Amino acid sequence: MEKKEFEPKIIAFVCNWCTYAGADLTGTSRMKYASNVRVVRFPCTGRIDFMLLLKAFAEGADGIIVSGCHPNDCHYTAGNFHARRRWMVLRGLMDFLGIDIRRIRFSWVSAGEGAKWAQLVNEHVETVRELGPYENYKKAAEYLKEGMYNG
Amino acid sequence: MDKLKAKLIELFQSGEITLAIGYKQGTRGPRPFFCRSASDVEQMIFSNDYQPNLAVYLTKKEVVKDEKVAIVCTISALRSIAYLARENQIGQSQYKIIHLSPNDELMIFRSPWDIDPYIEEIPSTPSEDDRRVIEMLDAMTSEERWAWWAAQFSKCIKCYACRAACPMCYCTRCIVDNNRPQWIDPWASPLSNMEWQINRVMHLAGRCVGCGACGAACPEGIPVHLLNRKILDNIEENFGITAGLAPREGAVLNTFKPDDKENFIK
Amino acid sequence: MDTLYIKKSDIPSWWNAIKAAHDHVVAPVRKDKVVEFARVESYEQVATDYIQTTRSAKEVLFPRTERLFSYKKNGRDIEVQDFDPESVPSQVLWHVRPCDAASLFPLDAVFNWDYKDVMYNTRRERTAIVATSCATADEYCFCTSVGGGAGDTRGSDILLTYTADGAIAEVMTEKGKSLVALSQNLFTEYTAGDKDKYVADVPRVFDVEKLKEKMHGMFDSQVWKEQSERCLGCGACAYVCPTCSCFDIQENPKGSCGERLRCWDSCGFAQFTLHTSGHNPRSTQASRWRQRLMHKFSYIPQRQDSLGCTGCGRCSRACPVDMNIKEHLSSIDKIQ
Amino acid sequence: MCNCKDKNIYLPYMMQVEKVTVEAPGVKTLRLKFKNEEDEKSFSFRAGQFAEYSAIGDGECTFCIASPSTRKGYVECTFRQAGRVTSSLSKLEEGDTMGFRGPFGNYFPMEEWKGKNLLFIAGGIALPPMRSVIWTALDEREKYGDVTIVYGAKTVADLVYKNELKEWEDREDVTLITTVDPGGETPEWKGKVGFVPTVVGESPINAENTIAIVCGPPVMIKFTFPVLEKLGFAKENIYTTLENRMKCGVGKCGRCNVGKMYVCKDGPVFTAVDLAELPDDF
Repeated sequence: MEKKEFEPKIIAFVCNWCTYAGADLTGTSRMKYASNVRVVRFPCTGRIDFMLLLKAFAEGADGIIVSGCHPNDCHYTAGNFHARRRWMVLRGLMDFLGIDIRRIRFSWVSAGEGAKWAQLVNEHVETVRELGPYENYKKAAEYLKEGMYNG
Repeated sequence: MDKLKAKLIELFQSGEITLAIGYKQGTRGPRPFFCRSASDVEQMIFSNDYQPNLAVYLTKKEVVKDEKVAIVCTISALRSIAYLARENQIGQSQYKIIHLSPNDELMIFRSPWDIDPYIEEIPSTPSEDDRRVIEMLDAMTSEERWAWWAAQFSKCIKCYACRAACPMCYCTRCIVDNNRPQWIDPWASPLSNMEWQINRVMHLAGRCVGCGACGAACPEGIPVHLLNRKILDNIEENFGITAGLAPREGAVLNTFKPDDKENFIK
Repeated sequence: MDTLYIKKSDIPSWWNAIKAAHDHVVAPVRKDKVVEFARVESYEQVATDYIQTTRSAKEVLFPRTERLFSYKKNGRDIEVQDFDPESVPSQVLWHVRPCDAASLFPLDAVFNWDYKDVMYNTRRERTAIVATSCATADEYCFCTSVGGGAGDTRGSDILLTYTADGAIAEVMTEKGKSLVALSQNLFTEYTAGDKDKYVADVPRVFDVEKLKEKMHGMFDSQVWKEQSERCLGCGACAYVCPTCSCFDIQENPKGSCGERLRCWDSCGFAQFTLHTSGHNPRSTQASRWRQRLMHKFSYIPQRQDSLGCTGCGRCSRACPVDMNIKEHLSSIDKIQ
Repeated sequence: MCNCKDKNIYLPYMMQVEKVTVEAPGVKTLRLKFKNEEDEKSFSFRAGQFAEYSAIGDGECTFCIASPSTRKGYVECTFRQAGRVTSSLSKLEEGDTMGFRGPFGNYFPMEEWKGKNLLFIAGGIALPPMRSVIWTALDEREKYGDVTIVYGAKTVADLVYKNELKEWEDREDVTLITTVDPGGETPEWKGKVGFVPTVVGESPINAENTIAIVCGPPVMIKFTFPVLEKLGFAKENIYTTLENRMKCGVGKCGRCNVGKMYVCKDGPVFTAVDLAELPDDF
């Protein structure tokens, strides 16, 4: 039997006002794109706490997409500016800890950019497919093998 | 040092203070010293590289309540006080802030705001050893860094000494003390040990003064302060805000500029 | 009790025999700046250049994090999977200090106080302890003040005392005998009776019997506030302590499955006794510091005929603000 | 008393929720049945003992067993929704499964109370621990003298066991005095208005040959004890039950330690004499 290709699990954290609407447009325009993504809708990218990204990996995600309104388009004026700073700081920290930041894709996708969403998802699925399952994180989650943990 | 002691004695004798928080000789190094009378001032010792950061006591009501307090500050403690004042954790003239500069000059700050011009001149820099470890880590592959930190975090026993020693970790209820939701598992485990550190340094991002008290406090010798240092470097590089200088613009993550530049949002 | 002798050059082969006969050998290992207990595969990994490990050996019997049971929800029904004693490996705890071996008394007492703790007891049963006398001690050590000593055999199955070219092996229990039996031919009788000259001299700094009696009436003393003033309220002292056994029970749900865990906790944390209503019986660090010392030196002795301290000094070494317990106890001892 | 030798003492019995009763805003009573018959057969308890109730997936909570020991086949607990576990427990419906560990701790020495008058004093959510004792006494009514119950809550809505209060009120052989804090009364309220200690002081209570059982928030206990002593109660005839934070219930986790006592092993039932000897740490 032919070996099945690895299908990465991707979690997308998106803003309600732009990217979520953009992804909707992708669908209503009948554009085809990879089905590996589970979308989680937020009121704003400013609401996307860094812990959500960590939890997605901990729960078995192989890749993450974070996307919201383009700069100056935030429904709440500045949520995406705050988010951008947070990601700039977080990304450096994650890299320093050896978390594979290639697995996290940040983007701005507006409500009108249905095609961009499809392209973004397809690209990221391919990137993560090449990287393979996120074994390091999965291994770290299996620490109670003997019913105990002492480091 | 003599000037410092003389000043403290004078403050005790005039009744201006009832408590001086400083250092005295401990088992092997310095230890925090709660000096309550002019006659005990003799035991006080000081150097700008002492740990822990004494500013941590200023937000402990149990310690400073009903006292007239003088605090003998290292440069790091001065920075912390400037930040604490900015976050409305300490009052305008609540404490006598005393400092002995590296060239042995006695300085007394009447208010936390007066600290700003002094620390503006002195950026917070990591020790040579810390710099070397950071460079070593930067040169590694991502996989190697993961393995290195995993080995470090495997020693973590979740004692939260890193939190307890930090002057800026003053929350009465920390994120790990809440169980609805329970963001971070309260028991020791590879993921939760790392998640805890990410949370700690992210909540300190732009507020941390780089004193290194967290790393110095770790009983297991995990260099958790390097994570803070990395963020300080990152902030300087991205936003041009130099580590440890007066917090003029507000905490980095509470503020933004429309033209903040990154290269990874595509 | 047998007092035997093994040559230095023979120790590795005995060690290998022990390793082969058990699932794991746990021994002190150097990790950067600290020395910690860990499973070791070869004799060379065992660290020798240290006074004390940062953490105690208690985690071998009372792990940092441990599963009490796991469960699976099926609709409205719940299926539980009990702790399986068979999952506990056989192991030898190699080169613990006498102060760690002595900690088994308070641990045994609390985990068997009326209700028997099957996890602890299973691990205890399957763990043999080869301790080693301390040839050196440091200024934090005070085992002799709390009824122990650098060459004390209590709690050990075998106590090794290293001489210039070998080790005296005091075989204390049946478990110890069976460890020796693995390489019986390597051991000879030892009759010199000069063990003490290879053991560190740890000066006695207070009389623990008097101290216990005195602390009994010291609940309302000012000393707790004075001593705890610099305490930052972290849990380092409790977590490195060989006798601290207070724990938390936590839930680890994963969808419809999950497990209930026990993990270390510390009476030094403000949250330890906090009620849901907001009421906290020990709301100040002074009351928590009092609890730590009173529990060790007054409550445990009164209830469990044991002492909650073995004088290892780990808490003092681990403390970020140098709360030196030996010094604190001595100063309590000196109060008139 | 220990019947769990060498079993995993942290493994709960599985129980089915048989009945859910809403007692007051945020307060519920769950009636639980053992899912395993063997467990049910081997189970017994005495009034005053407590147990660990678990919402599997959220954790355990400590409450006294609220049902009387004279009624077999089920146990009940009454709790106020406050934290993570009680919120999860209050979501349970009839037929759901939950965990139960117990019984733990000591109990009221009801054998010794034969022939004596019983005075129950409870405040707010502290009636449940006492309900077990009250019903145990009423189920064997002939063993005891007068039974008086003084129960107070913040408001009329906060009174729990409303049906049972009615039942006690209607019984000839029980004197029930209910009170609500000033401001907590409704126009229809026929009981007293005032704090429990005050109401106790003003009530016609005879201390002779009487046992007082007091349960309530710390502040209520603190103010009720002196009132009782003034009425002539000896300290050894005043009982209470303490509720400290607990995790294990079996004297190991260290939370409920007060002086040399462990509330989970030496309590939860204490007399005023015991309490006077305890350091002020609870």
